Amino acid sequence: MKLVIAIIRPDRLDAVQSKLQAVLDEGDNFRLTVQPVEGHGRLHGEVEYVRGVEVKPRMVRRTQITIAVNDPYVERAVQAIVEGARSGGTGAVGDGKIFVLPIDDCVRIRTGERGNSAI
Amino acid sequence: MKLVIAIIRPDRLDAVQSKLQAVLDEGDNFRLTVQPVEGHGRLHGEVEYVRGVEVKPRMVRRTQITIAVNDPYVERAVQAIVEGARSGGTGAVGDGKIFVLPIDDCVRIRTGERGNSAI
Amino acid sequence: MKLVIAIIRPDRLDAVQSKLQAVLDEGDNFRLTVQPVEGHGRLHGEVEYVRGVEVKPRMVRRTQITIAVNDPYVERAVQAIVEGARSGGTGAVGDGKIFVLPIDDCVRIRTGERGNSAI
Amino acid sequence: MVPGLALFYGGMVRQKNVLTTMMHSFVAMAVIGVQWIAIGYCLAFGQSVGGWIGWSWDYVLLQNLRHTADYADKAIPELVFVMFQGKFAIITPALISGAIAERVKFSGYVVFILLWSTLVYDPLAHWVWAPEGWLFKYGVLDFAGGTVVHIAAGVSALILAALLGPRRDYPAGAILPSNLVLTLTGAGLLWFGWFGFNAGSAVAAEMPVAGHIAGLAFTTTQTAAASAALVWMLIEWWHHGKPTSLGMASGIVAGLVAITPAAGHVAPCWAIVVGSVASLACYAAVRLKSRLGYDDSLDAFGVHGVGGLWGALATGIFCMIPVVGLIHGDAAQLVKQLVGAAATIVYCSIGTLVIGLAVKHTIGLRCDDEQERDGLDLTVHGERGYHFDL
Amino acid sequence: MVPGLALFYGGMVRQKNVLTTMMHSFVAMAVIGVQWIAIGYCLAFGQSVGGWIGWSWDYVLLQNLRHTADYADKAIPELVFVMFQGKFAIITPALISGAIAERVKFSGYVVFILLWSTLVYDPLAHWVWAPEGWLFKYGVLDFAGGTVVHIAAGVSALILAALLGPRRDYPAGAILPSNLVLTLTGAGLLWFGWFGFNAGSAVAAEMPVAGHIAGLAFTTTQTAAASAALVWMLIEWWHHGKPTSLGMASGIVAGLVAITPAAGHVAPCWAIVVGSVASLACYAAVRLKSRLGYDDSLDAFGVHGVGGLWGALATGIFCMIPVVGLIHGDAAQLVKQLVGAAATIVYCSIGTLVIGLAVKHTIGLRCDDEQERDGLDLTVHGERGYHFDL
Amino acid sequence: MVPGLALFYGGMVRQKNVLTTMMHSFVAMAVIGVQWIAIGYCLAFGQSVGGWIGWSWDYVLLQNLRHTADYADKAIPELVFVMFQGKFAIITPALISGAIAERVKFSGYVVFILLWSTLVYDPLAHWVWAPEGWLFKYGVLDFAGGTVVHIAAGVSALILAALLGPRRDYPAGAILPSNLVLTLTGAGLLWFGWFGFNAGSAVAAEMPVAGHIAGLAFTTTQTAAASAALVWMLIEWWHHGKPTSLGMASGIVAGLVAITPAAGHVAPCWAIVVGSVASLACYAAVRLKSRLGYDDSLDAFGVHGVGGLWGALATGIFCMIPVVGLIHGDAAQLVKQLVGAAATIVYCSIGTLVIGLAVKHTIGLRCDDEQERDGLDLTVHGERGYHFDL
Ligand SMILES: Nc1ncnc2c1ncn2[C@@H]1O[C@H](COP(=O)(O)OP(=O)(O)O)[C@@H](O)[C@H]1O
Ligand SMILES: Nc1ncnc2c1ncn2[C@@H]1O[C@H](COP(=O)(O)OP(=O)(O)O)[C@@H](O)[C@H]1O
Ligand SMILES: Nc1ncnc2c1ncn2[C@@H]1O[C@H](COP(=O)(O)OP(=O)(O)O)[C@@H](O)[C@H]1O
Repeated sequence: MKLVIAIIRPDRLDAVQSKLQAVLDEGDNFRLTVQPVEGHGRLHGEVEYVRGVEVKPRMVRRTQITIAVNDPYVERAVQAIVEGARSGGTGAVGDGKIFVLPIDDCVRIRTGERGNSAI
Repeated sequence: MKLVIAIIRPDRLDAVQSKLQAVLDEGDNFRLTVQPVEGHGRLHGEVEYVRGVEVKPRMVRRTQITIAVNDPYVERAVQAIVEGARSGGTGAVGDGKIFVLPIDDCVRIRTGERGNSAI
Repeated sequence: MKLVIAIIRPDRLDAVQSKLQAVLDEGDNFRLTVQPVEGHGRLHGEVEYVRGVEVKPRMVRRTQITIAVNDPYVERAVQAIVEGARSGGTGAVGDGKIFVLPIDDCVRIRTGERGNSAI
Repeated sequence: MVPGLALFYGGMVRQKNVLTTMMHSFVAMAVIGVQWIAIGYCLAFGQSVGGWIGWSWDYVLLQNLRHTADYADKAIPELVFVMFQGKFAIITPALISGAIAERVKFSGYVVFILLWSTLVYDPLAHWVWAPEGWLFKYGVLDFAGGTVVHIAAGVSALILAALLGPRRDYPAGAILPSNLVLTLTGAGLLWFGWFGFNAGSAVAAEMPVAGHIAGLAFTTTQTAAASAALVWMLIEWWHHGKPTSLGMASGIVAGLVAITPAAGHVAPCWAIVVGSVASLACYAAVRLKSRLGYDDSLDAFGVHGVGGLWGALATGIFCMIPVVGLIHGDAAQLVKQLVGAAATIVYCSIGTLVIGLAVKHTIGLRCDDEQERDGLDLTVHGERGYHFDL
Repeated sequence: MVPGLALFYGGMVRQKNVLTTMMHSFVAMAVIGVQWIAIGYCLAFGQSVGGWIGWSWDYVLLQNLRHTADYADKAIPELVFVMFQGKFAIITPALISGAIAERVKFSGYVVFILLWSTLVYDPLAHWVWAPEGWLFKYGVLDFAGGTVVHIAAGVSALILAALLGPRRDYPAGAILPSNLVLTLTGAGLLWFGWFGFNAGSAVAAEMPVAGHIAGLAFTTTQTAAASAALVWMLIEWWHHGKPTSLGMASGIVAGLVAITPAAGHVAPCWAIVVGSVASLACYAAVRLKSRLGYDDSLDAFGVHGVGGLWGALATGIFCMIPVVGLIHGDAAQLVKQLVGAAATIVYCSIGTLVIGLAVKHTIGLRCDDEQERDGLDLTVHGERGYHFDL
Repeated sequence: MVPGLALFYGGMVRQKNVLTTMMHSFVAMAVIGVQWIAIGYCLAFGQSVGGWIGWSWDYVLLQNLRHTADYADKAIPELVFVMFQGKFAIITPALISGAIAERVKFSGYVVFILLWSTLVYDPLAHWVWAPEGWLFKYGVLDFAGGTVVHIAAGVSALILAALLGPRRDYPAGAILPSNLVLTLTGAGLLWFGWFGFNAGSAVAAEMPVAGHIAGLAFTTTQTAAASAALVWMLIEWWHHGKPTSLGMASGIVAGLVAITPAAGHVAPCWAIVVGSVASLACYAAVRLKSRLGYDDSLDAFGVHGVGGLWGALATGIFCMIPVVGLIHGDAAQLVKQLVGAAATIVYCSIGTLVIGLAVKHTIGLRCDDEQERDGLDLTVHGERGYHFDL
């Protein structure tokens, strides 16, 4: 089991969701968790001004997607996110990152199921 | 050391906290970090309307809890969360998930302590 | 590759960023993701009152920083965060924690690069 | 006023219920806005039937009310009077909504306020404000609605809160106001709007000195609100060391409520006392709630009921125009005020109980447990208050 | 009014565009506020040139308008009239901004409204409201701007939306209002401000009964807004089961728009019909948009254009003062209203098209795609609406 | 006004201090609201003691001020005058709070404004506005508070900011406004409320033409605000390419401040100049702050001090009623204005310094470092502005 964490542009969320749906939905919908984040990579964001003074923290707003998947699905999920999240044909600086982390265990709260079947 | 990440219903936070308190607090309170997330699993959320038009993103609001614990406490913490987060006696779709991730190291910023004692 | 997750006081963010800049920036800026969280450790936060009644959830607001780095940079990043985030000379309860998690893989969305060079 | 109340209440509930709570005020504007034109004004200010209720076919839908008519012997167009009174008719049921916020069924609420306004408010307004109303003729003073608006709303709110039962998370979970900035803004708008209510009510006083009575009402309103805000803040400072902004806002409203019946009847220096005691009384009432265990979500009773009651009595104690009160040596007016308040309490209690039970057993008064859990905005209105960045 | 509109619109857009959307209203206040003093008033209410346009050198910069002058034969200072009319001149272009929100280029917008106000609005105001204007003399009734303000803004909004094309995320991605609390608050402020507009316009009516006409306008305004809010809510309840707060707010505005031209001309009971039909018509128009595929972001046409058109006709149907309308047996006024509406539609369409194209091909009317993606607040104004805790 | 100011300021601070900042305005309403009735009015408008201060036992607690009395020889009830003047007394200390936001100790602030209002504001109001005041008799013109309100508040703000020292994160860390939507809304409400202040002040002008002077004040106020907003926007556009909404809001306020002393004295076309120069001057002042290094958190001095000073001089330059100013060939009034401004600056500086030091060394003027770090809302008031979903 892996935890796939992707940081993408907010406006690509819809596209990413459709792509993920295509590869992950096996009849009972697919699962994902989303939250807003800010950050910077090479891309720094616009300057903000307060009464004529330039202020520092040039962050960009991004959306973080978290999906826990079983091993056979990891590659598909990653590809789907890359396709959905890349801007235009060639991508642009600021399109974001995907991190894949190992998961030791997973529990479905409703039933108490553990492991692969709970994901 | 493990990082226990749980995604629960917002209204179960109080209950989860009490259960965790019972198993984790050893005199110096227990530690946790909370943040709001949105998501969907099998449960999709209500439709939203804007001037008569049904709009798509049917997310539900959830609360994410993060607790770093030493290995002996993992199982207790997981059980406590399951008990606190399950709705009613039998649970309902949408009750959420728990993911357990490995941690390589932990640092207490105040003292610079590392490892198990810092958690 | 490691994922360094730090939970710090909101007012230390600027200091942490400068310290990180010093050790991580190799000409193309360094990368980080930030999000607001609440939590409690030993420090519990102030009581809140609603029309004369003391209400319970004594959380403190904290800022969570996430940085993915290649192995040689982990120690430097951790040290930089500790230095930037510690209050005063000796630190104070509530200064926060750093967790280091293993990462299996990393993808740069724009180019599709994988692994160490994508971080 | 109504948007002010919507903000005041809307800021005090949890985020998942902000829109439904604001809707409670807006829907009162929509429903009672139409009802008042249709039959409300007619029931309240039509030809009196024995001092108990008004009725004139001409007034139904205001059909034969010529726009050139003036109200009674005053120099204001009757339509302006209709509208002015309509604002009171609208705000009163909206005030009640505070007690039942975060769990009332929206459709049940709409039907309830329509019935309540027609069967409870309109007669009451007739009793107290119509020239032939029995309490008016008896001599009860209610300058701008302390009895008709605030006691009525507060008492009805209490009954309704009891009928509904407490919220699922009360008091176990902590229920924190989601946006006190709204609440403070709402309190500010209410303060401003209240001047219109209280100074505007001077019109109903003797004509030749109208401008002066309006000036008096303006002064006492401002003074009572300021004193009450100050005192509530000091109480909190002394009691738990933290003067809260919700306390400030509550003090403002408590002071405004208490001065309402007295505004054009008392001297400015007594308005300080009226306001200060209002905060003491309301603070005590609000604290008592947690002991008694009923769940008046936003303290509609604690602030409007208790503040209104104190105001009604205070009018009898401190009044000097047109009659003198207790402190000037005459207890008669205080007795009248007591009778007025008692009649209002009894009538509203019974009326609310009957209508409340009727609605409860037909349409239902309380939302589903799932709706309450997930928030009424999303489940009932198909919306969320805020969609901040994702 | 203008802050009310800023909130109403600002709450409906996505978080990344809230400030720019509010700025659309505020910048209208800044730009047209100066333009009106400089030449706007002069063009609208100066000496008439054949009923088509006004002009008097004395009025440029109000230079030779003495502050002791009264307006025409009314008992109000002319400067007060200048200011009162200025508020209409300011709000009209601000209303248009709703159709082009979230993608218009800020500099292009500023130039557009300056030109549009000068070349389209000012002449139109002259036609309909100046004593020598040709539509005024022909007998078109427009009490407080149904034609001049709402039809004009609505039609121009539609043309401009078509010129700009839809937003990059429309309709594929879901575009959700970011802060309905603002929108509801804005609707409340608009309701309140509208009383000023409509009751204030009574001044332009016959002098001796001004107070009564104002009372009438007040009553019909309130009644139409309440009815429309109620009906929009009921439509939604019936249509998809969820009475939304945005629907409530939209109904309020639709009712206010529709009653605007009729406010001092119809009886209160007919105001119920005017308001109710307004909600039906506007709801249908708003739904139709999704079918037709143009992107009028905040439904400036659907609410102001359609509501204004219905109001203009309704005035001809229901009016009783100073002339009688269709339901009282005379179709003549309805014909006049049709002519007035048609002239406005034709003139505004052509004017907006010409100015819009001119701006489009010089300064540009639409922002960059990157700016649209990242939000105009940050990229154009160098700010974010909210900096909540990090 | 006061809620408008609360929003204007509240939106500019960081989220952790939004409530305490709004409380600064509300608590002024509470404290000065009572003080004004108790002795403030008496000190400002009681029987003059040599033109320096007023006093009449009858006015203490307004005890022997009959509600039927009119003010001086005007046709308005004296109580209305008391209330109207009270609004100025309340807003002035609230304006000061902008300079010391995010670090002032709440209890120290409350005591400071009480003393300041009594010892600085009330005498000053007497000098300038009481018929026997020495500056009034000398002929200084201050239509609606440019000197008494804005110069006084601005100068005192500067002194106090210096006494307190800069915020712990200034200027190192970036301090961003947390909610510009509030600030814009507040600016809109201020604009609206200012009409009341400036047009209402016409009452103090000659009676027979009061309506016309009010109309003039209304026009100049609107025109100056619009011009200033426009100019501030253009400066920013030219200076760094981003016309900000905070700039728009600041321009509005700068224009309103500058026209305040001149409102009923200058012609509308000169109001354009007054407003435009106000934005230039205030923008320069605000930019200078970063160079000089003092921390006037929300630019109370930069906007109110500088704008008020410019307004006072502008009155001497452009006035035409009741005396003519520099541009009409007479420098005498400009000299008087300079004297008035200088006297105000000197008196306020000394007064604020003395009171500020006294409070600093007793109760304390600055909060703990920990409170400042964690936010005053939570640590002092036991609340948070927003509890959004968790
Ligand atoms: N190594 C990293 N650690 C943490 N966050 C990162 C990292 N790399 C990228 N991010 C997040 O992803 C967002 C987009 O990154 P991006 O600018 O596309 O990176 P790059 O500069 O590699 O193209 C950043 O704003 C940041 O929030
Ligand atoms: N595999 C997963 N990956 C990411 N988030 C998940 C996953 N499973 C569940 N979640 C999160 O938990 C929430 C509740 O899930 P739930 O509906 O209970 O899942 P299930 O359909 O398995 O019952 C979802 O809204 C989502 O935010
Ligand atoms: N073991 C943990 N698991 C999750 N969150 C933690 C943990 N320890 C600390 N935190 C987070 O860090 C914040 C600061 O912790 P702190 O009070 O400094 O810890 P300590 O009590 O060890 O000094 C807490 O509010 C909480 O959000």
